[in-house]
Amino acid sequence: MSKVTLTVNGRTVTREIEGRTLLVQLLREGLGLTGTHVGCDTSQCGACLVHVNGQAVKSCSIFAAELEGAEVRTIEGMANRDGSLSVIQQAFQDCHGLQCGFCTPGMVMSAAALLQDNPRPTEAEVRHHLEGNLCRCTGYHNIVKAIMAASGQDVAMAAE
Amino acid sequence: MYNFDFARPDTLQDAQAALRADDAQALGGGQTLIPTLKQRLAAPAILVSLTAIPELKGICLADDGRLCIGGATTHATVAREAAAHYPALAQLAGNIGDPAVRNRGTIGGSLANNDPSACYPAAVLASGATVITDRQEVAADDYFQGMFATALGEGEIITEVRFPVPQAANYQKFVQPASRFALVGVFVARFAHGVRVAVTGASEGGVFRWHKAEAALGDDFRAEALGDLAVEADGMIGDLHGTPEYRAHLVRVLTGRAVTAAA
Amino acid sequence: MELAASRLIAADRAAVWAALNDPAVLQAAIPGCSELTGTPEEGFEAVVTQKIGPVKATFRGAVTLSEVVEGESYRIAGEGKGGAAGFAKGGARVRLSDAEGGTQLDYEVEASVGGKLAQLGSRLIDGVARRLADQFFDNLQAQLAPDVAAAEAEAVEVAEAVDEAEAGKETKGWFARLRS
Amino acid sequence: MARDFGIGASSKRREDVRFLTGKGRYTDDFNRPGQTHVAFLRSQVAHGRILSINTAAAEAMPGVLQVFTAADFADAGGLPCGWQVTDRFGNVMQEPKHPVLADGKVRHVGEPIVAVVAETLDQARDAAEAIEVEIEELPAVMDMRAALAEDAPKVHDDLTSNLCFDWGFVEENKAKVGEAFARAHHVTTLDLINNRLVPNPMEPRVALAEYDAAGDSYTLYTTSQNPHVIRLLMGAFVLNIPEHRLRVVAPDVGGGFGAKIYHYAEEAFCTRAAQMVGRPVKWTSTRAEAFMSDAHGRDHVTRIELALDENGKFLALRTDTLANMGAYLSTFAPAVPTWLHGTLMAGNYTTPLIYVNVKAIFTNTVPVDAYRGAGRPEATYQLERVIDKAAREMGIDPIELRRRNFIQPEQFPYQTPVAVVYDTGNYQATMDRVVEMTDYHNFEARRAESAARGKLRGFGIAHYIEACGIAPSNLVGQLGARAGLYESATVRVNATGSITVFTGSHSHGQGHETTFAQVVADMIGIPESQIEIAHGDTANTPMGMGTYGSRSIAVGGSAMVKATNKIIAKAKKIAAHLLEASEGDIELKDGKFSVAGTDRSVDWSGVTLAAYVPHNYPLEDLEPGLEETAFYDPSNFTYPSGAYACEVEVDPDTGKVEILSFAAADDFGNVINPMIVEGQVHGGLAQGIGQALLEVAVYDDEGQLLTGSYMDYAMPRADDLPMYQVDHSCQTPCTHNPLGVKGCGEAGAIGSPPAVVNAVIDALQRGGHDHVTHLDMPLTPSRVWAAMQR
Repeated sequence: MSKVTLTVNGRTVTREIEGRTLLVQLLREGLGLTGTHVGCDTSQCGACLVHVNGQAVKSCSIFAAELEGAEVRTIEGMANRDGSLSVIQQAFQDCHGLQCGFCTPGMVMSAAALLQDNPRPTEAEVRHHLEGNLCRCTGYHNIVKAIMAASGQDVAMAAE
Repeated sequence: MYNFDFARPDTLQDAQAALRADDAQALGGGQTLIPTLKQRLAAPAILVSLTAIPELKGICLADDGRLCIGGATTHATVAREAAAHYPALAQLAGNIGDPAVRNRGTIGGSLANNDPSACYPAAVLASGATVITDRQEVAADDYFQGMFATALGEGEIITEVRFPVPQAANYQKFVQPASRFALVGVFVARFAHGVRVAVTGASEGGVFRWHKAEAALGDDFRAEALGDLAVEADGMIGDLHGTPEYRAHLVRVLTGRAVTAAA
Repeated sequence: MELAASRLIAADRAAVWAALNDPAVLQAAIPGCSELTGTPEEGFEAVVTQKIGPVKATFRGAVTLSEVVEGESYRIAGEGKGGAAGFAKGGARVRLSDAEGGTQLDYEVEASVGGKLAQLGSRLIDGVARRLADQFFDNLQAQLAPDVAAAEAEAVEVAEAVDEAEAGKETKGWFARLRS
Repeated sequence: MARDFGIGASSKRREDVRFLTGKGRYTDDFNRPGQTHVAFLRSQVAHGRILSINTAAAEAMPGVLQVFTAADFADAGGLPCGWQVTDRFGNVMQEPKHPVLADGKVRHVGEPIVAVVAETLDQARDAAEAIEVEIEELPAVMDMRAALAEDAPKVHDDLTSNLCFDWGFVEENKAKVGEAFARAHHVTTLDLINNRLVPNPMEPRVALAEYDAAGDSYTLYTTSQNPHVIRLLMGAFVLNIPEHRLRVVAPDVGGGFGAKIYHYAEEAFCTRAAQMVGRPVKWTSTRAEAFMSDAHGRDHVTRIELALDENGKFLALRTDTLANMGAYLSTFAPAVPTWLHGTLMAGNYTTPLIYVNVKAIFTNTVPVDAYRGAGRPEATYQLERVIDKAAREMGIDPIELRRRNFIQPEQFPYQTPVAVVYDTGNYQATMDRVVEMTDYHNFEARRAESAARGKLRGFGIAHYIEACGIAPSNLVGQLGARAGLYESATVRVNATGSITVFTGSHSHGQGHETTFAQVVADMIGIPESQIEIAHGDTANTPMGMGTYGSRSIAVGGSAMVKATNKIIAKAKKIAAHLLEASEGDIELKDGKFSVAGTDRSVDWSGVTLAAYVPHNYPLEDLEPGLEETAFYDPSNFTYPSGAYACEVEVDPDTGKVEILSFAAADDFGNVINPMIVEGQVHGGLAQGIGQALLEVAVYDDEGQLLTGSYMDYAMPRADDLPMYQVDHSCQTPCTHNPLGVKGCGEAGAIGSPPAVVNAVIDALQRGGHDHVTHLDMPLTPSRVWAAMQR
């Protein structure tokens, strides 16, 4: 066992970890932050996506021991200070960009990372960016729409 | 996952020392290794992370015009910072895995693994790059030695990769629809002294050069110059995503497309 | 995966046959084999470690010889359990015949895996099996006629260079090149 | 008509707030004090005899509490099958026992053999690896046709063969169908495979059980679409726990698509083990385990034949299907290829004679059961493919051929030759709508534009009907169902007027908490925010059958309407008393009770308060309180239908298919929340397109699952799919439920696969590859390219 100290959603925490402890285990089991989900074992579904030092990473594929001094942000840290939904979260609700909600935290974190780098992405860029986030419910239509809406754009659609 | 000790040295020297332990295993970005460990398909005694060693990271243009990329540089960094110097390489790096994978995965990790379907080996081989380790400098033509086999010895660390920058280059990746690895990927690079074509994803022997295409394109760098050249299906990977014949066919198609896109 | 090939070994048939039944030779020939005990009649117990990319698995199991026609042919089959990784099975039907310059060894190999190895690594099974089969017969050849094997390998390399320049054989893996 | 609340409004989903902030409560988010963990040792071989199991080393390992084998479940029942099919000779199906842990034999890769309960999951896994199981491998039964051979190895030694049943429908029509074929002008024959799929809800299954020794009672938290069904099946048939001692909770569930209907071994195991170990026991499936233990879907091999007259009128239809059951009968498995499939073979058409034969077969694979659509996608796919093929063979436009055979609006209610009676529909209208949406008449210009770029463009159409709103209990009882398929609701009005509705339906992404509240708000005329929808806990909801078969709003919603009507009736009595008027004069509008023709009124909360503070109350005639329960059993299925159109481009160099557009014109009857309905269609389309282009579960000849992870099982991603055009403006309300609703959950997955395949075949044929008359799904680049090479 060793110790790791990191900042999670602005709060500094120190926890005992094993070499094999993954960030997602530290979040879910160590810190009770169960908004980050595990949907696969091969690093493909993206349900566990969080930000480490401002970058999107899959928390199932990074060891906690790598994170000494790191800043981690999870879905629990995404709402506005007053507790209201952030622009991206609100866009997901407005556009019905979620159904069962299981992939949703990863989708929101992924969308936030995209918009940080590319504030006005095209529809194709949004779809390409979501390559590492699987959703089985929405068929992605409304997720794409929500991310476009959060960037202040409307999806160009013949039928709408 | 089986348990192991975890070391995170911040100098190359400390990393070398740590890797001398029995059953030590270097950890790059871990995007292949960690899923493997989770399945209990490997049991190292100690994992030596290479992510905290500043000297292994970064991109620069050397005086001889070669692009130097530190072994622990992530795909995302290459995609961003190589764009101005070597756009085809940056574009390749920007399409490995997905954005979160690119923020962790490293060029050194990819080359050390030499997965027969990985993208980087195609760029390294087609560019005629040099793989520099803590022990040796290896030309790409000597580095890749069959699927998952390389010139690396036990505990050897890739510190840097030096890419000659071609006059024109392009990478065409046809994705395997599930894993999004390359079902076939072709990297074409045109230099003053000739053309190099490297193919990944297709062969059971891992990345390889298509010499006949290189010769044809050396004389005439147009897709048409490939004429009816084709690679043989024998020795190509056959799996549920594509037969050997299909992969052989894709090699031809993607080479043509890469040439057209590069020209 | 099924694969058939043949090679010429610069040793007489009796010597080749003896080697094919010699535990020490078999252990040295089976790639990654760290232990092989037992007899041709009773069968062998073997421990084999394989590292394929990030995967490293140790298989424990039996190697058996069957359908034995003394001095001529047999079937060698192995089956190993690799714990959490799953299991691997492989076999080869081996036939010897006299040939100019030594003994011709014809073999047909089949191999399969189960458990996680099959679930996660299906794309690699064929390639790995071919490589291991080739390594096995390479090793065997090297032990029986070391000088000749080395010379042959060199000859193949030369031929290959010619091939690559002219005939476009470069798409074959190295194992395939060694075959014909 | 668009409204901003109540029925017809696109109310935003209230459940979204918790999901978007990480506050959802999924089963794996629950942890109980003293919790232990289980690891299952699963079979690595498809078929074998268990010779010995040695657990001694495992038992001695650190943290291990107990190691379980089949012997520990000797007194337990098998996992029950909820449907018994009778074959065409009048015999009941062969029904093997499905043990919790493999007993004597293993029958598929992934079948649990031994379970280790330990303090931590890693300890449990370490110990599971130390267990030695000696298995004599037997030949795996994989190919369905070979499985029927006389000398085929048997999956179950105690059954007479691998044939579960040989079902004929309608058996009496068989001869007449044959005669119709004999005199037909044209017969089109098509052999096809409906590819095996893995449902893959993003949340893997989880079971967490605890035992309360003081009360001799159990609580199971599980990822289920129907907690009451699990309580009934597991309590009564497997573990012998009376219902009042067993509470099953299915909290937020991360998608189901059928895979979470069934009762699984792991749930029963954890429940029993919690009692034996004396501590809570938790199991969380890995994705790898999910691939080899969640019930798979589809997997039919079919020959379909269509007989037509010279005008293209359908004379008769005949199909022969081999349906894979896997190694055991999952909960609903026998119903899928029979009653959910054969009864749909009329489609939207007036085909007078139909005969369906289905042979259900045991193989050494994971059990196969209902997956989104269940039986109806299989029926629709074969029918819409054979019609397309017939159209090409006869030189009739595929849309025109369908139009010539549609059941006409004036023919409803329409009795089909395959037992069911369609209540309403207008197939011409949805077809017209989709033709308009896709600008079909300008397709040729678009095709030419594609051709100029070297691409092959194709247009595909499909029409579908489904029978959902499952199901009339008396009918399904005759067909072999061992349960009723009603639904329940309790409407509990609180003193200040807020309402909690306890529904037996279960939401795992469908948005019940929003939609159901809209209905009640609409009926009473109070804000939706006053209404809370509770579901998923057998401790507080009335016995319900759960959510599948697009039944929630049609059956569960109807139960809620019934209960709400009882509330309103009672509230009117209270209001009449308060207003000193006769009950018949009381009107409820916008949350206010008034006396007709007067200005005297009392608002909703005034009445509800009186019900619980009955100071001024007709106590002699009426009980205090305001809570009502209703059960609703539908009198018929509902029959949504629609026309789907797909436009594709095929790259002739690589065989890659790109979906350029996809349009769906559905008739769902009345729609409660259009936004949610459209979302349901989108999701179904993605799964249907996924089946058509990407997804397939592949076993090798020895029964190893080669697509055991997302590295090989191709899940549709955002960049595989287009923006969809969906429309539900064609509405023929259901005539037999109070809301006039039909259900929308499965439609997308039913109608889309044939539309995609028809489009690709169209592209290939127009592109000069006339010899390609059919390709089996998924239409991978490799497969499409190979077809073009012939």
